[in-house]
Amino acid sequence: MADEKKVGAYICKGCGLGERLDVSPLATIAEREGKAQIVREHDFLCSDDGVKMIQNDIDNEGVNRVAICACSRRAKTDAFSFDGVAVSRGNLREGVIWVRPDTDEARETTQEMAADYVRMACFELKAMVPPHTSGEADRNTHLLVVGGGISGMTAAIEAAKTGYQVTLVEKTGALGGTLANMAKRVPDHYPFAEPMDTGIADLAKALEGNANVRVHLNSTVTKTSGAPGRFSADITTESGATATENFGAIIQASGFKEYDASQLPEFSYGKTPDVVTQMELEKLAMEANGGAIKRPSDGKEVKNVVFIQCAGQRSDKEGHLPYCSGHCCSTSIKQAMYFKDNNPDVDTTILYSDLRTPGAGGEDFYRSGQDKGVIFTKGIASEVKGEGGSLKVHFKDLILNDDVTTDADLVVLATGMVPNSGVDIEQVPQNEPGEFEVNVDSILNLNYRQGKDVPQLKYGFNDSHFICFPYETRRTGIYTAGPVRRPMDTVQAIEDATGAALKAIQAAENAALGRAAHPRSGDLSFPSFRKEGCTQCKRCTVECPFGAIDEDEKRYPQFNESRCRRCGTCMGACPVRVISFENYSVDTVGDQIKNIDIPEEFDEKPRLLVLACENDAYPALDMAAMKGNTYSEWARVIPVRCLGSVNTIWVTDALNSGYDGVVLMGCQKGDNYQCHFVKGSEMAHYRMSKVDDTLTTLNLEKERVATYEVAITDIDRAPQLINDMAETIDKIGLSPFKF
Amino acid sequence: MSEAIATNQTILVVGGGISGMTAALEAAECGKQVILLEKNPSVGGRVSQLYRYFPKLCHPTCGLEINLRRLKANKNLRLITMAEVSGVSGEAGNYTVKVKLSPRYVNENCTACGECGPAVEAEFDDEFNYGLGKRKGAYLPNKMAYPQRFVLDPRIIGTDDATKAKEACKYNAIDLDMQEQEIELNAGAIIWATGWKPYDAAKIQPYGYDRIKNVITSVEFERLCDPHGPTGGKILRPSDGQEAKNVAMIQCAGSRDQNHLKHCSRICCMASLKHANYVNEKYGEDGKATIYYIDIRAIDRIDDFHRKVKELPNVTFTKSKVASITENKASGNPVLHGVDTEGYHRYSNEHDLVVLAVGMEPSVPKDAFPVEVKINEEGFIESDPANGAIFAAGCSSDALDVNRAVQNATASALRAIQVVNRVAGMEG
Amino acid sequence: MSNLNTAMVEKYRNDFLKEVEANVEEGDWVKMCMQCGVCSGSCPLGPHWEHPPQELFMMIRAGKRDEVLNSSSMWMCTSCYNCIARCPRGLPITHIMHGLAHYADRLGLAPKEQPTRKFANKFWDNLTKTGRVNELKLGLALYFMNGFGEGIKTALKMKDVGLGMVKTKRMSPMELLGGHKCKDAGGLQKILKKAREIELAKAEKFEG
Amino acid sequence: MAKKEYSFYPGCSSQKAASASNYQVSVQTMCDELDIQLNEIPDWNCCSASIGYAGGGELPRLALSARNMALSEQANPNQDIVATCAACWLATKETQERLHGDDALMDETNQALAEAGLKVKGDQNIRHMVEVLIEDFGYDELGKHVKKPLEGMKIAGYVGCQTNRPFGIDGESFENPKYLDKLVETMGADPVANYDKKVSCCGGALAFSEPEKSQALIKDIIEAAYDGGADMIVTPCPVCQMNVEVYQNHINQKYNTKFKMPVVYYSTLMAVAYGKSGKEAGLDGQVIRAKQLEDIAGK
Repeated sequence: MADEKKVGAYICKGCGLGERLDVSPLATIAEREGKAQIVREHDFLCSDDGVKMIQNDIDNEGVNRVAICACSRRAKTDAFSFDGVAVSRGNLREGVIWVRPDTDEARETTQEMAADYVRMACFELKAMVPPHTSGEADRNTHLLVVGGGISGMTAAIEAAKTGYQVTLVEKTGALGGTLANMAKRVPDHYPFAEPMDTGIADLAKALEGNANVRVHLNSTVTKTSGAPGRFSADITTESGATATENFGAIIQASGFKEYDASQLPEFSYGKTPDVVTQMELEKLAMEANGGAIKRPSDGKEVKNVVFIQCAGQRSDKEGHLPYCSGHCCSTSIKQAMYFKDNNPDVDTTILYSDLRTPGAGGEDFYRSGQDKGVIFTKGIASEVKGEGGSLKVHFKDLILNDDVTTDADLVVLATGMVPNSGVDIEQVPQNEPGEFEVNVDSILNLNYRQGKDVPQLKYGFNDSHFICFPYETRRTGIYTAGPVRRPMDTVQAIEDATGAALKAIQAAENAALGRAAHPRSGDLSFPSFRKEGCTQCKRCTVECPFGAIDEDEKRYPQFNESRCRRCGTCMGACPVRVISFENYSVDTVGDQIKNIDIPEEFDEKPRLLVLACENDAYPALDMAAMKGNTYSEWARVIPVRCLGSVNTIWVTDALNSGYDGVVLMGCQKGDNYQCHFVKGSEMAHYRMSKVDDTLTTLNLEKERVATYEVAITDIDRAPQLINDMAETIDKIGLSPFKF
Repeated sequence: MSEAIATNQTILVVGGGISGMTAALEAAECGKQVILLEKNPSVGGRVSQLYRYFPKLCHPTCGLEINLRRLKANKNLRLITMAEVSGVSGEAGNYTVKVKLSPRYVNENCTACGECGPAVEAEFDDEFNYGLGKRKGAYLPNKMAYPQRFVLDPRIIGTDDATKAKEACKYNAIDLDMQEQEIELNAGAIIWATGWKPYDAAKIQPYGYDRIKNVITSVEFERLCDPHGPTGGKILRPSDGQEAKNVAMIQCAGSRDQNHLKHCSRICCMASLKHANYVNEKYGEDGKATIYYIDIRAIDRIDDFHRKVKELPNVTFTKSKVASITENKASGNPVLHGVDTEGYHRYSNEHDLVVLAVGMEPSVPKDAFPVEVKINEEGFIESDPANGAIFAAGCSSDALDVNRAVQNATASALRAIQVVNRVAGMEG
Repeated sequence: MSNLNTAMVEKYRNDFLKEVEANVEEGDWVKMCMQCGVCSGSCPLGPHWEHPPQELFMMIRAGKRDEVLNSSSMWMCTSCYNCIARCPRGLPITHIMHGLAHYADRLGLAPKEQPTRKFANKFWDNLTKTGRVNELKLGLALYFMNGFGEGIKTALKMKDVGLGMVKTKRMSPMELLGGHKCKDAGGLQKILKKAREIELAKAEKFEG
Repeated sequence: MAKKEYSFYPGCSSQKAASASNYQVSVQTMCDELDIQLNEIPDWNCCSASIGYAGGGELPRLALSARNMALSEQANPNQDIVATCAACWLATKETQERLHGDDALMDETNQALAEAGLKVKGDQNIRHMVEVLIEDFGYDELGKHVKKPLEGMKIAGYVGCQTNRPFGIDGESFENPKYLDKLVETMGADPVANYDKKVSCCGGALAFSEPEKSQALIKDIIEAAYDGGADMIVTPCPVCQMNVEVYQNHINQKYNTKFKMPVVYYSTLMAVAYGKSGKEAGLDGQVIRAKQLEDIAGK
């Protein structure tokens, strides 16, 4: 948009601004320094009248850069939303008058603060362009579902029912996955009393009958490239025949495999065929087909079965699973019912440490199991031995505090779920020439710079790290569903897959419009870079938390707009500052930093630059203001998309131009990170650790730059951190760089 | 956020808690027209009253901020607060919904400048803090409140306070003549996300919630631990305002109990693990937490958190449903009586404070649903063809944790979209 | 061992739970216990239970037949109904305890010297004679249930209580001769006899 | 108010010269005042209380109560069965519940009853006298009859077990039922606020077989009453009344306490408040005399 820039600056006098500040000098500053062609004051800017005034300037005066100098960008968003123009917000209320005491002494510095925020609002606009989509992606809403188990089938049918084309790729020769190998499933409806049909057959029929669905059996995905809206996948059959198809988004429902019970020698698994896993029992139950279940060794009817819960789970032992697979308690109850329903005289004992059947249905099903005469014993099994015809199960009865040995015809081990999540890119990160191979089959074979599969969170599960946002994988437009995401039962897997289908549809639709996906959903801006300036250092391609950037054959970064989450981590990483967004760039922030007023040294008025994460630290400061907390009058706060987008040049520029201290506020990093761009905060902390060198060369104390993890609830702490820096400066003295 | 129009291609979401917000946002971000109704003056629901989430111990308001940003930015989504559904007619693809709007007495002009609050004298129990603190008769429900607009408590209408508030407002934002009104909305599909409420602890008579001051509920404990709660984050017990360092958590307080709620409320175990962790964070060695439980149901990856807490030296787990609580009249300490069933140990344990991990009860009583849906014995909505295009989301469908509620809400959003897409198709 | 007992051992082998479900009053509830222990914690005589109710239930499931039936525990029940009122699974625990006590007694496995066992039986015999309880005879029977010497001691120990009652006309020596009774005590006894037969028949049925 | 008639099940302890004969006296007085006619179930038998189980077993025990119900159905049809004794009330109500819950049991029971030419339907309501007072009259109505308010008296309402659990009085909680306190207030006296042992067990039938154990419980019940500043204890249950009243000497010896706490029936309180004589109120039946009540009754 090669438009004639016309800045309009609007200064509000409401909410006490008029009383606490001299507004006309602010207007002058906007005009003289901020180069605003139109400057207007208003008693109540967010009123219909005020908003009309602005809209009128946009419509009739050609204003296309709007600086709102009033309240926080988080306030009055409905009023101050203008289409097609670039808007900046000078935070005079929460940022200035509410965090300063209303006293005569304070009046001067408060006014200075306000003046700087007016400058910042104007200069932020200088390099800002109203964002517009690049039109990179065209509209492709065809979905790829990888995995034909209950999760994949559900995702496929639900998407199809919504009116979207789906291609379902299944490795084996049949749909149904694990559930197809089960006799029945745990009930999902009131009264939650009886095992129910798996429903796989009907679901398979529904898929076959649905015009929107295409199923590839005996096939795998051998290559995936592109981005949401323009994925391309090679689908290869066993025979090796490969077809390439294009997709808008991908759902990975690659499921789980049962934990390898042969790692449990104490339970004689493998030594006697009468010790089986839950899945193996399903097989016996299917063979029995409603009749008496016979034990493998001699085909004798099972009269006495013991279920051992948490076999190789919830344990720190070498080779065991540290987590709980969640479904196993209900599954064992269901399986005990296989026996009881056929013959109530069969003894069925479930050895558990915690009986985990949560929710409404869970407890009903537990009660139903008891009602059918299943015996529940809180006990820990230590050993299973095959002796003569029968098995001896040794366990500690925790209620009776007894060491018990009991006979069993059959022992069922409730082993856990191990996700089929493909290659762990932490181990095999790069799709580089000469990459070393691992003996794990990739699920998606992504040709991404950062690796072949979706990054794993913990224990191999491709889960989101966010409690509020369970679908956020770190690969845009690729959603994992079912037990590959986290351990889950059938009921949850069906919900999960349905939700994942929505997210995939959403990703494809937004990609077509050039809109960002979560968390900056709807954002039209995207990173662009000046090739000529690029030194091919690869930092952007390596540091992007979402693997959005590849490298072209000439080793230049290759941005994939619709894979990008718009966090700006690449922008922060770039040492030569060639990466920028239309409405957020090294300049939109840099210009704010450089253009505030730095008083002469002898004025003894320090300046502190505060760069605050817009999602947590900035709201915390807003709320501090609402609460009436105050902080140093020397502080100038600039919100950033993510601390990861902070380019060290901002810090060095600030110090060079005479700021006395810099405070950076990002989210929690590390294993329990709360950063919504995953690694942003971490990268920032890392980079800032390197700033020390710069400081030494400038021969400045390194206390002048401080980086913190700040939570949205740090309403008292965040201001304190600013005040701490003010104190530090007070101790070590002003910066020598004030010219 | 804007004025999404109500047609039979509109999705109506009832309830602005995390489930309702999620369902509304996910649908709107698919390009659908969505109207979101919230009974309270602001959105956010129960989770916004939590200090932290298990197992990450991150802050619910962090996710709320993101959802609020999504909400503010989305033109397909229209939020109506202080709105309750009073009736629904029609069928899938074409519902007419009667909505009762309670007066806020404050209009869009409000800038949340905060002048009216101090002007009024009357104070009331602060709902946001479960009555542990007071708030003014003109108030912003909480610091994250969206819409960021004050509310007048109906109880001050007609009193001097009301006029004082009106006079204090420079922006003509207070309208004392606002009346309750009923509007009708058209919708193709309805997502029911009215969530849950804590079970009434007073009904669990042996625990004396109504008789013993230092017996409180888990939701109240969250407020006590929140630095922005009524005690500034100090665990001060009600009887004497002393710091409580020896805290007991009682599981299944109302759950898994045919005398109260038959179902397992799922979240309470993790909540208490989190609470034990708070105690440990606050006092370290000096603190002591005891969890009385039947089964610790920390399923899937969350069992990590369980094991982490278990390793804390000052946290004890006792397999026991506490039989009764009496009060040490001298110290005000609750005394818990019961039997540890692992090996049969009888106890009478004195604690500074007892936290009842109260169960989840569906917000809308079984018999008071304004819509025709299949409801199970526990009061949760069953997914059933008979429900037409009315889909439960979150804790209206089962006792769910946040992660599952969001998952379920996202799924429900798709089910609703399927209906309105069909409608669109039918209309060519 | 009583014949019935041998029969039952034969019949149920080591499946004590099934035996209890079939023969003990409300016994089919035992399987529904989830070991929360609220009953054990609610009993006024709690500390005197060697095995509290919830543990008895677990022992039954674990097939500890003799430990349960020989136990003095269920004889501690005062019939206060706290356990029933509080049990989250709605087990009629009081009745199960009564049922277990009765069953143990019937099989001749209950501790012979268990005072409540003795008293309870005396009470039953007393009331079934005339259809109404004769408190004085019952009281005296009770005093002497541990032999004559003991009886005198108890009687003396209880003298003041007795006198107090007599003075206030809440007890009368006249009761020793005759006293209150149902006119149709005969009919009542027939009813009880029949009821007992029906119950035994059921047990026999289980003997197969 | 019109005369109210009930099918009355007095129970063994309320017979002449039995442990609760004074209860029966005061109940009769109270009923006369309230114009209640109690039609005694002809030839009623013992309910076997909560101790008959050992000798009796299930069916014989049920048969006992069933017989009473059958006789009541014959003699006093369309009347509610009313019991004054907690055990009688409980046993009968339990039997009704059990029979209605299990057709086989109903059938077996009737087989047994047939031996004496009886048949039970079990459709009559089975109520405790306290329910009659509260539900059919109400505190206001009961208050209207008060002639001598029991002013200045502090009374601990000891509900005990079996009038409270498992059935209890409608609308009252198991842990903190209020009806005795309300009755006490209605009669013009002060109830002991949050009386700790209000619903604790006195040992019931085990007072005979396990005297030490139950007396330990009784001690706490009396102690708590003293702690609450009570002048006397009021109770609706004959077993509670006797246990708590008559063993105080033994307890004093064992724990060297100085208990001398009168334990009276609600009906005694009411009779006195209604201006009846000490004899009519059954005060002469107090092993530990209730002086204050005697004084009022004497005036």
